[in-house]
Amino acid sequence: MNAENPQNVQGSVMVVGSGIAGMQTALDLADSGFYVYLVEKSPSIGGVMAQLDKTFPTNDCAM
Amino acid sequence: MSGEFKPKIIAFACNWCAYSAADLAGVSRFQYPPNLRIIRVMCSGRINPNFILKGFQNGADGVLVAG
Amino acid sequence: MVLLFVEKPIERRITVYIYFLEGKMIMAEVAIKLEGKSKRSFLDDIKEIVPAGNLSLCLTCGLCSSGCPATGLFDMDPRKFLRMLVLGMDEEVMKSDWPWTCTMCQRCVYVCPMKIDIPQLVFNVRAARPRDQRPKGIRGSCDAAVNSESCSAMGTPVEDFIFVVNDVLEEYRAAQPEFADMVAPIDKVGAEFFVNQNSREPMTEPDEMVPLWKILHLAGVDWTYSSKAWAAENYCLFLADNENWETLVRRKAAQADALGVKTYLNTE
Amino acid sequence: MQLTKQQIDYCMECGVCTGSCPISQERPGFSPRQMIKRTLVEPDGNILQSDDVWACLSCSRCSDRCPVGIDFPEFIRSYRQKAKVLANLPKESHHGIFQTITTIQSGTLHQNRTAWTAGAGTIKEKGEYFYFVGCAPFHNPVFKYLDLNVIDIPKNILKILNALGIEPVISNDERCCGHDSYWGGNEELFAKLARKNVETIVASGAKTVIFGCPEGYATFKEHYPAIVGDLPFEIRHISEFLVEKLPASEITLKKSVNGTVTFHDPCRLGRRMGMYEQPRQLINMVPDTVFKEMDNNRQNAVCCGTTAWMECSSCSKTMQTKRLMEAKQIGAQTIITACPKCQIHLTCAKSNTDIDVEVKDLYAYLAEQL
Amino acid sequence: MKIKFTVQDPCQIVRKSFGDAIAEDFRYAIKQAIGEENLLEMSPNKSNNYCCGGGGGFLQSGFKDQRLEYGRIKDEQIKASGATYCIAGCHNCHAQIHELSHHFGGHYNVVHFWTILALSLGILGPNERVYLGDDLKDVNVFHPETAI
Amino acid sequence: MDKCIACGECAEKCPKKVTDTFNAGLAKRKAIYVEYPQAVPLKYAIDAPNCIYLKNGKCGFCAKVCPAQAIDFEQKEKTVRLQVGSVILAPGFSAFDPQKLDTYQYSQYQNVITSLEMERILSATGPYHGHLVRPSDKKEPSKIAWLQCIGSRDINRCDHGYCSSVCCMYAVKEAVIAKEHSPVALDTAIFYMDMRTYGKEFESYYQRAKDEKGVRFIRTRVHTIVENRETKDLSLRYVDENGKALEETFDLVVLSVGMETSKELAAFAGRLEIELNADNFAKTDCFSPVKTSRDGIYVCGAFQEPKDIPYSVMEASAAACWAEADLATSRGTLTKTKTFPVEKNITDEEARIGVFVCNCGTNIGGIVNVPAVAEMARTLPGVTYVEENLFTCSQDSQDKIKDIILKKGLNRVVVAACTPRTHEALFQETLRDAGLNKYLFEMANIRNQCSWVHSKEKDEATAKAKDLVRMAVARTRLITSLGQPTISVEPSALVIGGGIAGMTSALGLADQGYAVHLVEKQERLGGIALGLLNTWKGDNVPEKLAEMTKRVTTHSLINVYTGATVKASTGFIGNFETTLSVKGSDRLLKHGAVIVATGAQEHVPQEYLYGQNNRVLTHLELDRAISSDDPRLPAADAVAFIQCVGSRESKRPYCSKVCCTHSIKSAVRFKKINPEAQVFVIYRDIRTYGQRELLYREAREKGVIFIRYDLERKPEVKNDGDRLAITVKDHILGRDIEIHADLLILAAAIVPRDNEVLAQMFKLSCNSDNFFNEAHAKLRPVEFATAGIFLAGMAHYPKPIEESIAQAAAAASRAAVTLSKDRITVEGVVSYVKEFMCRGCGECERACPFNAISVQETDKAMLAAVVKEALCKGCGMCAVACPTGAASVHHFDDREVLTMVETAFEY
Repeated sequence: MNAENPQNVQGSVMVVGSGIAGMQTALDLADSGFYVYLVEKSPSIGGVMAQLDKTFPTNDCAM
Repeated sequence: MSGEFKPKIIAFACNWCAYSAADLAGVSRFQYPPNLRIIRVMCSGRINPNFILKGFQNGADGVLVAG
Repeated sequence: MVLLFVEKPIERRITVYIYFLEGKMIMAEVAIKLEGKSKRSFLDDIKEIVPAGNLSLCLTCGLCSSGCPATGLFDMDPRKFLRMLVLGMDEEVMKSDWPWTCTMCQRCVYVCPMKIDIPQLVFNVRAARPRDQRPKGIRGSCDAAVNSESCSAMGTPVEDFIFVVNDVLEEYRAAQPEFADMVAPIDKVGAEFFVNQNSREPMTEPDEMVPLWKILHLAGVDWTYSSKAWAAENYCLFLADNENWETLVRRKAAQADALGVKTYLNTE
Repeated sequence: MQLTKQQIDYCMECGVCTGSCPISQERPGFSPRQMIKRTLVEPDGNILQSDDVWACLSCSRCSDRCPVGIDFPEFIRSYRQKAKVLANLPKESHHGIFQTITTIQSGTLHQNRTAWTAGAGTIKEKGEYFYFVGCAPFHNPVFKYLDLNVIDIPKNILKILNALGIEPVISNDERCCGHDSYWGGNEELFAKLARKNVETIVASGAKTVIFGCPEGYATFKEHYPAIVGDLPFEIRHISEFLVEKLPASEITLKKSVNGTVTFHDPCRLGRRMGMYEQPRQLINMVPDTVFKEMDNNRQNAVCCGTTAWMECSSCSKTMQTKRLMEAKQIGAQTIITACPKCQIHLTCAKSNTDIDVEVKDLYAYLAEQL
Repeated sequence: MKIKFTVQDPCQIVRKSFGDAIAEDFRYAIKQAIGEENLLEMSPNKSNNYCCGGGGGFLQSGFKDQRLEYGRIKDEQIKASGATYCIAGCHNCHAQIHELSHHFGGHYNVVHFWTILALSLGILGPNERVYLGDDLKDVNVFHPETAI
Repeated sequence: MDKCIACGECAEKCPKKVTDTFNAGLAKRKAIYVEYPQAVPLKYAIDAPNCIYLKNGKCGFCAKVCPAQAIDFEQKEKTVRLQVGSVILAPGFSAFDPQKLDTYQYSQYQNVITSLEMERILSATGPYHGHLVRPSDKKEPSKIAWLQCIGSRDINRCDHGYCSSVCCMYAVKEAVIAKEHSPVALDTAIFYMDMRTYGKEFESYYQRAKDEKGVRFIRTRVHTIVENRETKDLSLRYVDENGKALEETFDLVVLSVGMETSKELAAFAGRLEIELNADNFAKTDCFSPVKTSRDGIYVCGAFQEPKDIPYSVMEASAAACWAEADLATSRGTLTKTKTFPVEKNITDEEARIGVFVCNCGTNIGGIVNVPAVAEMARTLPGVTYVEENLFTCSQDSQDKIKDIILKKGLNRVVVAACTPRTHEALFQETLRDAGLNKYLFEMANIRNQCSWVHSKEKDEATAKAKDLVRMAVARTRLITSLGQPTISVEPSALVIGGGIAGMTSALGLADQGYAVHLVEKQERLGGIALGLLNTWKGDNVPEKLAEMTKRVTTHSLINVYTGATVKASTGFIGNFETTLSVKGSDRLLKHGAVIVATGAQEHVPQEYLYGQNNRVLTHLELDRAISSDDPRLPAADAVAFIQCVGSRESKRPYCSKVCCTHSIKSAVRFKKINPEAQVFVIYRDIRTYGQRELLYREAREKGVIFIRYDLERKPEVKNDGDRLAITVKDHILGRDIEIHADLLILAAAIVPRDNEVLAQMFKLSCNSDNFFNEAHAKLRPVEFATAGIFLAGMAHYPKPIEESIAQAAAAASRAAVTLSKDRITVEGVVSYVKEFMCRGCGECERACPFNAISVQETDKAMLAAVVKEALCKGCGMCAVACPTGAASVHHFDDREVLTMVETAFEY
């Protein structure tokens, strides 16, 4: 990042973690014109939410 | 005709849940009888009663709406 | 294989409270009145004594009471006990006999999420009762120990102890030739181990002392009793009589030092 | 090839048909005269590709007035069969559920169409009278959303018949009368149904078949003989039957509490069967009835807007709204219908306008006063 | 030997002082004496063991009813373990558990750790067997003639 | 990885079984695996530490059986250097490991499980396929207990003083779901300290669980679990609130484990040089809740503080918003857009369908007789080309399909292969590359829904595959090109409400370069925060608010309208037109998005002598008294707080969320000013979730006394001469306590403003408590169901400043997704209405869940329904509701669906 010289600002963001938060932030950034590197240590994305059965308070399926 | 009754079943499946559940059944290699035909719709709200009756009219023994 | 427990005297600052006590506490439907500035209470003192065990941290979660075998005795439990202290109901707590049912087993503090040292509070509450109103049994044992050269809660005189030990030893040496050279030395200077003895055995069940002797003998341990301050028990601790408790500990330690033993072997 | 009952080449191009056609008034470009004329020029021409072939209500207002007696509805019906072959299909209302139900009924379907009689009255399995109920048991669930219990119509008829001491046969094996498939250009299906129905009625031993629904009555009377020959039983419409039986019975009717009422002639009962007066007589049997005619009554009555569950459109709605307004304008509080479909269509239109006219079935009007 | 033992962890030396490590040492010694297969654990045990109710001066405080009530859990635990002997490593435990067995009709015996150690070493004389049950009274008796 | 087709042959053959961490250790998986069948990406991975080949160079079965040659043992860890403008940390949390709690014997007793294991047991994809059984003997339990606060709110056994925020709610949920799963009348009991159901709709869920589902809630904690050696049942001893000791036996005990930051993560934070707080969570402050101590690095989710899904999602978007603002000048510099050839018009062409049947290696071809299927396809009307592929999805097949479309003049394509859910987009792109409209494509699912599920019945599977292909072809004959209309976007937003949330949203958008119209009803910006003193972390609210207000009013892209209300609004996403009434005169604005941030207000209590005795104050009045140096405050010797005044009662069943923290913060303040003062908090449940728990602890440490009351017996307040007398029953002693207080502070509820007006204007919905309803409680917490309209702050639900700010920044980020585009492309699968057929009855309007269809007056003064394609999601509810057939859906009209019914069974 270079606040003084806006020309040098990189239009890309690294997102560490691909749980529900990581995915949402990556989507927002990519959808509004930024290149995103989504970094995840396990072989698939989704985080803990994928392990959950249902979510409160709506009892929606977490998958 | 073999003695066993094998009902013909038509299923209307919501793209977002039931259809993906049927895909998942495949991924998990669950086995079920091969007499089911799945028709994908974008929402189970798309199914009107006539779709179901048409299924029967066309020889189905059962119609499943899943969504 | 022998269990070792080395007792270390711990410095504690003790505040003594004098309260007048009459009869038992009655749990009446009388409102607890809390107003204005609180007078000095356990609450304040505890903060100074054991900051880590700050009782006002209590979440009233019930873990202590769920695990305490004394829950329900005298219609009390650790949580209620703590709660009364939090609310400044010191006098009522003092009247209750519940603190005397606590064995200081520490199951409560073992799990307390706030690590509140309830046994320590119990000790303080016990200590706050006028000495003459503490349970007679314990007080008697403490007094007896303090007044006895043996430090024995049963007041066993030194001579009696020496006699019993020697008598039993001789009897066994004679009857069981394999142990003819078994010893039960008293006041042996420079022995490896200083072994103390609960007064109950020499007084009432002398034969029960023998297995330990035999084991020590077989193990080839160099040990000794002391003729003075040999008693293992210390009821003054339970009486929350710190002064006398300390006195007894010091006397036992002094005796051990006097005999020049290396290790104090506590059988208690 | 028999094209129509009366050859369309008699047409004098006078335009009475188009002038009297309620569809022509609302649907741009729809003209019976034009259709006939174009067909004369090119018999298998663009009429077969056009939506217009499905728009006709077969209300018979045109044919009723045609100076040369051309049966325009019959002309259109025959062309519908051809259009279907060319995959020119009608826009079926309610997603075609009624067409499907009809088709299913032509097979070996086990129906339960008498459940509604429980608590409503007494019926028999065999007997002199056969009450041909019609589609009401199927209409009922579909039109719940209009707060309409279509099943009340047969219930009321059964109640009146029972009051007259008649315990009719009502059969689970009854099929659709085939009216809609006939007018929808599906003669094959129609023939299947006709045969099944006649078989069922004959099996019941009935001598007289009573119809509540004008469509069933007209269909049996006009079109069944072509399929099954002369019917081995008598055909009666409930209104003529009651006009005959009620006065002779011991039944006394209570006073009307419906204010001013008017009557909407069903096309099948009126123009096609000529039964104009019997319903009016029935209405007037109720003491204190204040009856007023709408401007368009009897032969001039305007159709309720939809036929054979197809082509319901903004045009239908306009017709229905106009009809309700007509009733309103003469000061009627209640418009009495004698056909379940008229009642459904007018109720539907009413539900999304603010015209304050009650739509009531004739037999409910009678049964209320029993 | 088919007699089953359980062990009472003394609060003082386990939970309050040396934790599970000393409890394990204690068990090692006991298993040597009685055979591993004969040790039945109470649960909970070791650092989370229930106090017997004999400590803290309770034995001398005079509140006998309360003390026995306190010990009810211990009594139930011993019974639930299925053992007929409870090995105590502490005087107070010994006294309290002895009383509990009697009071609640548990018919289990309580023995000092070193009594059982001596027994296993074959050096336990007849007079030292006050707390042994009938089944062990005559086991390995050392110099039976010394009985009084 | 690109080569893997996820056929699963490798895992089938892999000889090494490994504990399945995804199933919380309840099951086994292979050393080559996908985490779970729905995993994205759906590619098999080698668990290197467990792979036999990688350890001793032998085995390699997987590589031998892989039909796609996708296995490469030579892959090595690589270090990649990335040049990025910003970093967002969303690494999540670790679940507390309860092994060290010897009183619960988690590792020894099989039927003592963690809540995460319970989730897997309940899950249909879990180790028992959603069948509720216990691990020891796979028997269905009839009694389950949940123990709360395992690894939370404990400074003795785990050094986690904080509250993990989510466990209460998930335990309630698990109990409810378990009851639903159980074939028997399952007895469920939750042992807890404070039931922290503070979120939106949480309290009513809790009440329903208690009253309707019969979940037992027992306010105490269990000291020890004892296992029955034979039955493996678990006995719990606990003492109830009256002090009565009870013992109960359960079949299964669930430990509600809390969240923590793993050591590795803490070390990672150290390498990044961002500061962590004492509990190892990323340090942030209330006014910049997603900003770490290092510029340009943001944090979201449970790494910041334990939190639930919606708040994690909010923070995620908030972090995106601030990163976007930092990088606004380089927006779009690194992203690329693909271009496609001009689409061919096929309207008047006969159907020329190409059918591609995939073998999917042996996945399909091994079971289904693919040549027979292809042969049958050739006979179908409209089909002009048929081909079999080994892998239809491979890149070379795509090139070939493109080629054939052009060469053979195909105008529709059917692929018989796996599932459209994963592969439709790929083939559609191929069609677009070949100049065909993407909707001229259809898939027949002959793998997931045929060969895989009928692997033992090859003939039937072949017959079914034929049917599926015939159905697909029949449908394909009817499908047509669909337009994907684009709509222009007005790159500005209307923000309604000038409180903290509204201002945050406005700044979030303006800092990214979008014009903002900020509307505030009052004359002054600031909203309810104008009355607040400090946040619970100690930030000075008036100072921060002044700073924020100054930035807003001086920002060149923000137009502030004070004393203004929204009068009317029309339009849809990208194109709204709104009339404001500004100090009596109207002003018309055009904007592309709306953010509703109208806030909430403090309830006026009707009890506890409020309004009758001036010693009784609400929270806001207390803060005002403090800032105006009210002399009564330092003089007060005894102060009492009463919680839940107007909240959690039948009339207002929700929890107001912020009051516990505010009361405790104020209580601490009283104690700080005058340590001798007696301060009482009379509460129902203390809900200091997350790190607010530390504040609760501080209050207790300082001697604040907490007394719990039940709704059935609320405290009584009387005048007592100059003071107040408050009587409340102590929850532990069961005796009345009489408090003589100089001041009584009421934790008055947070109540919604009059949201009805805006709800009607923008067709938004409110919940039963009258707070606005978000589109989805979990995944879309800052948007309305209506596209282009977003929600932030207390208009959504009571919440503290940091959450309002996060949600407001999130709303800005979500709005920016729309505003950043010149035009928005709408999906082609949308509804349409044949105007002539429409009766204007409005059944469609009533049925539509998205407000995308409405009845309007036509040119001919008739009523007819009109579809707003921008809002339509193509669900077809309107088509079903329509009685005449006027409304229908492109791509799924009645005929397109029914033709499949008609062709389903022809064998």
